[in-house]
This record gives sequence, C-alpha cells and structure tokens, in this order.
Amino acid sequence: MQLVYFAWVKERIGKSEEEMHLPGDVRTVDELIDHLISINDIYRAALNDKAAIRVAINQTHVGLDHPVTDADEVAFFPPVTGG
Amino acid sequence: MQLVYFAWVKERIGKSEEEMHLPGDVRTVDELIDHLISINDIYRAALNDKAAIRVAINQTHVGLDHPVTDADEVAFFPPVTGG
Amino acid sequence: MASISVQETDFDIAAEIATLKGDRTDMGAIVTFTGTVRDIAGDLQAMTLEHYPGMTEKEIARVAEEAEKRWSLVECRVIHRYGKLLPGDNIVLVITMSAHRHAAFEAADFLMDFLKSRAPFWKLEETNKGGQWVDAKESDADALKRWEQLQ
Amino acid sequence: MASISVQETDFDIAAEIATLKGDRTDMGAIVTFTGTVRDIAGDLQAMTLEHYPGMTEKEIARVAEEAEKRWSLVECRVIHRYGKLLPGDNIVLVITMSAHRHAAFEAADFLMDFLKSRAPFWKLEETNKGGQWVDAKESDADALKRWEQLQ
Repeated sequence: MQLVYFAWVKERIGKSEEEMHLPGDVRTVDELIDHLISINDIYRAALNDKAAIRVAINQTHVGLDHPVTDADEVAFFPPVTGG
Repeated sequence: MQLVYFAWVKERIGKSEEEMHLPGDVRTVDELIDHLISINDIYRAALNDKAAIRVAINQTHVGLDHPVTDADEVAFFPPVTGG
Repeated sequence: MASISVQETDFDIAAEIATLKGDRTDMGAIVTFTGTVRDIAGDLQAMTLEHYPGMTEKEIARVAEEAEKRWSLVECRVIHRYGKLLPGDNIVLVITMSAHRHAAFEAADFLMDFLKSRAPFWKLEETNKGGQWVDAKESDADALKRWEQLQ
Repeated sequence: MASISVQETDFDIAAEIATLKGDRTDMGAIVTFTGTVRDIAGDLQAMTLEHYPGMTEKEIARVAEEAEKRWSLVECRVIHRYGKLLPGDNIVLVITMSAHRHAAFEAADFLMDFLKSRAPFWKLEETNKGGQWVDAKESDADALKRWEQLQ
C-alpha cells in the first residue's frame, strides 16, 4: 500500500509519501486511520480528527467506510481549497 | 418635437428622423401614435401594430400612457435585439 | 464607476482585463461574457447592428450602475459594438470584478439580460435572400423577470 | 472534449479563447472565470498552491465532462496553476462556450463550485507571521449543493 499526504497532514507526518504493509484485519479507510493512529503520536496528531481529514483511494474521493486493499494508493489530506 | 426611428420602423417610414409640431390635443404617446397613423398609410404601416412598437422619450424607455410635449425627442423602434 | 464603450472597433479581452484590474489585489473573481455573431442556419453573410447613439450609452450606464450597487462590484466594464460584423465576430463584452465569484457571475448574467432587453440595439441579418431584422426573443424578456423577482 | 491544464506558468485569456474558438461560428456565448490571489488583510506576501498530481487532472476532467453533457457546451477549457503565486496573480481560468448565454454562465459557475470543493488543491498563505494553510469554506460546500438539488 502506498500512502500519500498533502498540506498540513504532510507537514504533521513529516513526509509526503511512504510504503506500508496493510495489516490483514484492516478492511476500510476508517480502520486504516485507527491503525495509523495506534502506531505513534505523529500519526495521531495528523489523523486523529477524522472530521478534518479527506481521503482518496487511487485518486478518487472516498468516504470512511470505503474498502482498502494492499494494492491501493491511499491519500490523506485536509478539505481542498483550490480555485 | 423631434421624431426618430430605428430598424424596420425607420425603413417603413423612409427616414431616420424628422421635426414635427405636436398638435395641442395630443397628450400621450398613445395619442401621438394615433395622430401619426391618421396622417397617411406610411405611418400607418410603420406604427399600426402598437404591441410591436417600443417608445423612448428623451432617450428613456416609456409606456404608451407616458405624456409627450413639443420639446421632446420621441423615438419609435421595434423591441431591441442587441447583446 | 462602470466603464462603458459603444464602438465600431473590436476589443481585446486580455487588454481590457489588464486595464480594469491595474495592480489591485482586492478582487478574487473576474468574469467575462463575450457575445459573438452566431451563424445558426449556416447561411449568414453579415450582421449589421444599428443603435440609438446617446440613449445606448445612458441605458447601459444606468444598468451597470445598478449592477455595481446590487453586487458590490470592484470594477465593471461594458463594450458593445455596432456596424457591420461577420459570423464569429465579437458583439459585446461584459467584465465584472468582485471579491467573490458568485457576485461576479450573477452581475455579469444580470447585465447581459438587461442589455438584451433594454439597450437600444437592432440586428439586421444578411443572407443571400436579403436583409432580415432579428425578432426579439420571448426568452430574453422572461430572463429579465428573474431579477425583478429577486429584488 | 474539455481541455484541461494543470501548470505552474501563467495563462493568456485572449490566446486561450482564440485557440478554443478557432474559426467556429456556432457559438454565441463565451464566458470566462478568472480566479486571482486576493490579499484580504493587506499582509499577504505570497500564496503557494500544492496539488495532487494525477488526481487533479482526473478530477477536473471528470467534472468538465459532466458540465459539457449537462449544458451541451460547444467548448470547455480549465487551467489551474500550482506553485508560488503573488497577490493579484491568476490562479484558475475556466472558459465555457455555448450557443446560448445562460448555458455558458451556468456551466462556468458549476465548474468553479466543483473545483473549489473537489479538485485536490491546498492554499498556503505566507505573511510576515509565517505560513498558514487556508481553511475550506462552509459556503463552498453549500455552493456545491445547489447543483445536486437541480439534477
């Protein structure tokens, strides 16, 4: 699984992307965030406020209940502010 | 009174403007059109269909019941089609 | 204050925007509307726009002033051409600049609806069958009513 | 097919319109929206736009395609810049071309609402107090809902 981060999520995690193995018991975006938060305080500081985080899988916006697999590119970022 | 004509009103009347004395008993735009129609068939052909004619007095859109004086510039034209 | 031009010559959108904007940084949204000569049936040779000099400028200025007040525009520019135009040629340019995009969109939309139904211009279409004055569209009069209901 | 560019360089509205229009005469209405860097408090030094390469283009193309279908646009063009911009600089350009003006206005308005809420861009404002990520606006999410209700 490829994880990518943008804006203040990237700043808090301290990198723009990383490879990570998806644990077998993690099936949804919501569970993936819980898993990341459990790793250490850095992920916790970046992802703990789920209402402030948006997620894309393979470059498409998804909700927290969307399934995730080890072959996915999963992006975490704040609500977008372009235009 | 200065009369000015545009588009097919101008073509039917055969001129773009003319000076005319306003008869004393003509007080409104509606009465002015009736007066012009009574002059000859040229004015009648141009102005008879009042629903198809728009009027401006001193370069401001007005309705048929608007008063008219001998000092006015009165314009007759079809509904506008600019833009 | 809105800037109004009624002219025979063409206009350059980029130059008009640059002039209007200057070095201001208090606007976030610039909307332009350009109306062009459309050849609907494929047989249009030319279109001649007649107008009422004097009244045209007054009527456009009056409507632009109303738009500026209603949407608190930063800048507003209207250019309307007259004379002989060819298919594809520019007819009219409206530029609205505002802090916010919805104000700029609505003001430009409003200005076009009023220009279509209030500005004293008449279009003469020339085809190989001769000249034909364009009829006013019911839909343009209806479009105008939207803004009256909103007031 | 909509034409999409995500680029660091500035754009030239007049050149973009000319390219998009070519020698077509089947459009009567051209609407452009330009979003510029607004210095609201008077202390903005620069704005940096970060984006998600790949997803940005896909997301804009998807929305532009929907706009083209919904309003039967003749042409549609979106340019969105990224990187470091200064107050007054251009950020985004939307061009819609249609036979009729209301379609061109609505489609451009729709595209901007979707770009604001769906295209993966993030603005970092730099003042003498440091860098600050711009918060998403509630009003932009609300603006999006207008189009869902209309469907």
